[in-house]
Amino acid sequence: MIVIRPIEQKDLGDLLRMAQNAGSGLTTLPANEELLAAKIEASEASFSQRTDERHRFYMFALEDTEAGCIAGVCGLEAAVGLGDVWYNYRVSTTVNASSELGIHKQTPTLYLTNDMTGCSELCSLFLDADYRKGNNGRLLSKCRFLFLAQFAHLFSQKVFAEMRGYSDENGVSPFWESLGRKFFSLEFTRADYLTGVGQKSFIAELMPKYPIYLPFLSEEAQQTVGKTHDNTRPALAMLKSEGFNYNGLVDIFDAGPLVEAFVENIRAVRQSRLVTVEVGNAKPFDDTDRDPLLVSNTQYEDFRVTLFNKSSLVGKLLLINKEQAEQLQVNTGDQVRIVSLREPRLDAQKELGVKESSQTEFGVQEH
Amino acid sequence: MIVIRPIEQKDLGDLLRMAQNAGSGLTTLPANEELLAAKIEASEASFSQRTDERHRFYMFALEDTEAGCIAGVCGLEAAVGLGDVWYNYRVSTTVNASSELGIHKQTPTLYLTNDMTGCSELCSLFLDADYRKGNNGRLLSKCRFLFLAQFAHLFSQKVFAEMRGYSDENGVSPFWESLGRKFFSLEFTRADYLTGVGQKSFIAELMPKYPIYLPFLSEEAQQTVGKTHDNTRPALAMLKSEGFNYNGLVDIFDAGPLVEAFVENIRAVRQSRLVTVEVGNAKPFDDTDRDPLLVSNTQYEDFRVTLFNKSSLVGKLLLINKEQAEQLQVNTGDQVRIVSLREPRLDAQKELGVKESSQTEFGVQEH
Amino acid sequence: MLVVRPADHSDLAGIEKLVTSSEARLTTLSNQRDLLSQRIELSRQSFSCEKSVAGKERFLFVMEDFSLADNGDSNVVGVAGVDACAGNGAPFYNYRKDELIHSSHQLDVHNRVPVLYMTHELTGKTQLCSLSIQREYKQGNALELLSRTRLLFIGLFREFFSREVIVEIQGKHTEDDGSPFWDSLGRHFFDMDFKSADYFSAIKTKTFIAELMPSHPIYVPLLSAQAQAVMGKPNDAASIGYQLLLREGFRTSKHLDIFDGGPTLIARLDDIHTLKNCHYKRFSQAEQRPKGSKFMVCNPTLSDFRCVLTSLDEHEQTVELEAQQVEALRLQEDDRIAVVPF
Amino acid sequence: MLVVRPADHSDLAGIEKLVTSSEARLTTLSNQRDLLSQRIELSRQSFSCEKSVAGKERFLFVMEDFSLADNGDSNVVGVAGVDACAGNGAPFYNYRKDELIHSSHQLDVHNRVPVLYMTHELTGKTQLCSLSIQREYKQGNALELLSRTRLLFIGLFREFFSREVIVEIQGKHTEDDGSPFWDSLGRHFFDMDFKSADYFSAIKTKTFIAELMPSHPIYVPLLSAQAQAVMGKPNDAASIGYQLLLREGFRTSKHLDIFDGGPTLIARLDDIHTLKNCHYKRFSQAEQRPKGSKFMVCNPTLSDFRCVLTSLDEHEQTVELEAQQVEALRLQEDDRIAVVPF
Repeated sequence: MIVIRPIEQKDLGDLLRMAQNAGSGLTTLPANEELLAAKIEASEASFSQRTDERHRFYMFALEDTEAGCIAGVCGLEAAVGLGDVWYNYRVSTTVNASSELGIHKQTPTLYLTNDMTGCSELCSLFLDADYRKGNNGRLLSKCRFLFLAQFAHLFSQKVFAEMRGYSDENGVSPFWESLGRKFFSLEFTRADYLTGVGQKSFIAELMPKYPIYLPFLSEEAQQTVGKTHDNTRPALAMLKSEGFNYNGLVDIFDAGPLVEAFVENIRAVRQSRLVTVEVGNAKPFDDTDRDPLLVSNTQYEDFRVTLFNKSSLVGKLLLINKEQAEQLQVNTGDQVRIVSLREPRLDAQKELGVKESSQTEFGVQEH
Repeated sequence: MIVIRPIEQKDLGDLLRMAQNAGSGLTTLPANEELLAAKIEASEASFSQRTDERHRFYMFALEDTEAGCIAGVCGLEAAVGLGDVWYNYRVSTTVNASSELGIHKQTPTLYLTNDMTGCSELCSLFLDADYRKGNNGRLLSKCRFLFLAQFAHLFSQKVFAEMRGYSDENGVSPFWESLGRKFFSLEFTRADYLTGVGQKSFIAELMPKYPIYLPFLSEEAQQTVGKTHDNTRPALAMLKSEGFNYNGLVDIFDAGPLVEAFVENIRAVRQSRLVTVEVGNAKPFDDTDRDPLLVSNTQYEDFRVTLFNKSSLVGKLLLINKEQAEQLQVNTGDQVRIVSLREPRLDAQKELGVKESSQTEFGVQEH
Repeated sequence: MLVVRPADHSDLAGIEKLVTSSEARLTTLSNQRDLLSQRIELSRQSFSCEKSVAGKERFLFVMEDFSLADNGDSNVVGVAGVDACAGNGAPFYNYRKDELIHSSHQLDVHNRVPVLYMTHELTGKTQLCSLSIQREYKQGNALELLSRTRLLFIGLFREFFSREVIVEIQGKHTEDDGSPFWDSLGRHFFDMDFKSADYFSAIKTKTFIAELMPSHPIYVPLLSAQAQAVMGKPNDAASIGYQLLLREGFRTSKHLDIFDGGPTLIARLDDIHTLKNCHYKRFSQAEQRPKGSKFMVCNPTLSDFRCVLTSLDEHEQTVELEAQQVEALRLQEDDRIAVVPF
Repeated sequence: MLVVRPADHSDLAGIEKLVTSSEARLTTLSNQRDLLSQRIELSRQSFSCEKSVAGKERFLFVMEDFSLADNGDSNVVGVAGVDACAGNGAPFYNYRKDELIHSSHQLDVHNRVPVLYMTHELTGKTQLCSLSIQREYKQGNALELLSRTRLLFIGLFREFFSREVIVEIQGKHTEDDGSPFWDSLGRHFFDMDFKSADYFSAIKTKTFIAELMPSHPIYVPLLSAQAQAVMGKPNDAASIGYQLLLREGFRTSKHLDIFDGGPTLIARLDDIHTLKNCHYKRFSQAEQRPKGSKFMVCNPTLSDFRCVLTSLDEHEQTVELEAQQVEALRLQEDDRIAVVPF
């Protein structure tokens, strides 16, 4: 059975192995045992309420209870940029016009901004290649929305995710080559790594502070602003289908897009509701079901999420079996929060231009 | 009977009288006969498709057919900032932090931006004091949403309105006193007037171009950033109830908030639909109805909007009488676009925090 | 004999011919006849101290070669100007090249990043401008005489001028009159080629510059390699004049032309050799051709200002001048003259 | 007798006492004993040309009064420094006050708007710093001797120094050691009072300045009237030293201290009077007290550099010095001395 739970120190070995497989795109999951242990410790301190609310960092693990290992993780930051500084570029428009000469020229311009300061962040999503099938990817990513729905008071009104930016088949980011390299005098991967491990004062020291007129960058770099890495497109489509929007903010290193949503407007938050559990002889979950229910308990420290078939929901009751009750840590009469894993297909939505996310499976999404 | 129609040159006298009553808050409606005539001409050229699509400016008039005069106007700009330059300040956050010294300081910062360039604008709304009663205010303001819904291809995806900024009882804008005055060396009303009549090159010449750190302004000025004039609050509440949001952009002179929405997300656009007309002996509209239907024909050049009682809608038929048919310029079998004038009260909406707009009547709303 | 004197309306055709055929860029001197004519009139008003131009004097000099055959017109072979106040009442635009150090101990990175700031700080300083000379006169003494006569003039009438003098030198261009600096910078915002921008800047008010110029500082490392290479370098066509000014005590400043990135030279009046070495003498009519060291000699009155080259004995208090020279300088018996070694 | 000489470890207590009691702000000289000690060591290394400090020499001088009673310690009554390279390898921060003209023909508005740009352009220039003197010595010749000895030193050992010398002068403060400039500007971003910022800037690396300083240009008209009033004005406590440097040929530059808005003085080596008027002579032992004009006289060797005031006859090639002076200057028979009029 696949279940989502808070990560624990015993998962360190599994986590390290995953980080080593992840490569350089994942700023927030560096392959460094000490740092990963620190992240787990930060998550444990958050779930056990030892950390101040605004500085909490939650890490969820996808556990295969039969295999006895974790096969994926995802993170949720209560608020970014309160301890250190959170940077983005805002893609803005500069207009220069002279009516006398009949000239009207628009110039895209990048402004260094700290506007995401204080917002909550989805981050660190990684799923083992072997598990990139069925509903695992969606379960792992969307489990956080139920946590957000249940504990909204612990988060900012706005939540965002940074999507990995474009790089070519050799891992070269044209944006970095055309801008960052000239100021940082180091490789993209190293800059990315330092940021991931929280050593960010070099950004304040080396980053150009004045606005950057985009035409000064190479053609190629200009075209990658706000463009996501090919591998990240399915994840981006998934977030968009949940109501996330690109609003002109990009990563300062690779210009990958930042997508944001007000928590109350996220589909899985808005449509989620509480129902009561009844433990009995319900059938186990059939993972071939492409349209299951995402179900979480309502506990903070022992938060759990797993999937159920829609047929398990009968009126306002969710029928589950003993093993499921154990994994979810609930008993008959307890409340659970449920939501459809995917947005219900409605004609109305097609009209509004919302598309179902791509069928491609995804394993890495956020920076 | 009260009906909305495109403005015509014969309305110039009425319009001039209204502009003289409007005072200085209304940048886009200066009390200058020549300029008002030019605005009417621009509107006529737009409705008759003599102007290029992106440069069209539509002005709608509220006509009292019994009194034989117009008593209100409102405007709709297809796209701002394409001929001249459109300025706003963006309220952004600058974070300076030193972990070594344990300092973390957030500084609100104003960036001069042209980011609204190309967006459509709601503007120039003015209603005679005598007519500020019943549903007139809402009719006049919201008639534009049906025009947007019917002719969406002629507008930007995003539409916005600038709300008049805060000024005290003596008409003094603390924001202007603390910033604009120091650079423009002229009175607020004069700067406002020049902008209204399209003479904007002085902005490029005199405006400070570098970002402004808000703490450099007076306490009072800082507090008025994004704050609307008392008289404009009902209008702001109305737009918010239609789905407009403040997203950090403010007026460069008085720091009044700009509210924006994607056209497809505006309540009155999203909920509007087409029904068929049947002309018969329907009862005339009863203006004591607080929850009527907003109804427009589907014609571009002869666009008309008026109000009907909900009882006029029977299934997919709108039953109207001859006078109404004449005013709307429709016949039996024609399609009309309808939407509830106010958002239907639903429990669900209360949960999401959407509030009905204030009951106060409003006459002036946009800059 | 070469004489440098105030321009007059009768010089219009000659100046026009010069400007049209000039290989160097002359932003400050239009090739449009009516604008040229206005400019000459402004110069006349400046030399006659008219109230209307007070504080914005624009002096225009021509160099005439008396040895050329009389063709009815004046024999103008060079033209040069002095603006009392750069910008002439409007803002005077420059880039100022500053340097920021982006340094990180942690990474052991220490980058000196040049940045261009738009500035008007040279506005109001006295500016040498509009120098143009016939190609055949470029190699000899003529260019130096023409250019330095302006300095002598400034020294004699300091009350009109600021304490510092600037000169904008034409930047490096491509063979087809393009500018690598412009192509990498201004073109993005002005949406026109260099020639057009150059043309408009000569004939329009500065409003269009305020409207079209990028307002934020420019990081030099983001400009093209070609643009970076030409920044602050004088055009070959301007190099003789450039060299001459360096010898006069001018230094390169941190200011660049906003269009072509050409350098700006600056000098305090007190440091300019021509000003330091200028002194007054008396003259007498010479019996024969004067001998001695080469000197510039001028009529030091504002309205009759004239300058020629001559030879003289620097130890004598009285300078012998030929009749032709006395006439060219419009000197009366007992007039003082000002001289400076050439 | 006053002698200016390189600081040594034995001066630590004396310097500490001076710095602690100083009424003037001394960013470049900490009052922490271990940092002071490091600074003295650095100076020793600089005077002995150690490789480790090459290019970042920091020379520290003390002034000793030999006429004071021997108290066991050195009788340090003044201290002053020269940094070969401002910033000493790290960025050196200044505001540079530039001017933009906001001008509209249409409205007939013509505003000159001063703007402060952060700059590092003075980084690497030679800097006079750390001047502090006992209150009783301030009014006489002592301050001038101490300050100008550094200039003499720079002139004698130009190979260590840049072509221009700068001095940051303490800005105007309030009676309670606050700074109106700081309160209107830096305080918003550094989130601390002036004293703290001043303290940290003396003992920390520049990283915190890079992290906390506002990066965008500052419009002066938005600063408080008090801040604008003190910009570029020297503190009363620094005014004697300020005046002295102006007399030496220094000029005020467009640079301001980022903390208190105090002025910066700058001079090309060639323009500094002490350097221009310095020349070498021989000395002989005097039989009686020397007479003549007042001169500074020094031992012009790096390791034994010493300077005192004396009287001498400027027409004589050989200067008579008293035995006490010869000893204080550590001169050997036949040594050259350098002299400059006081």
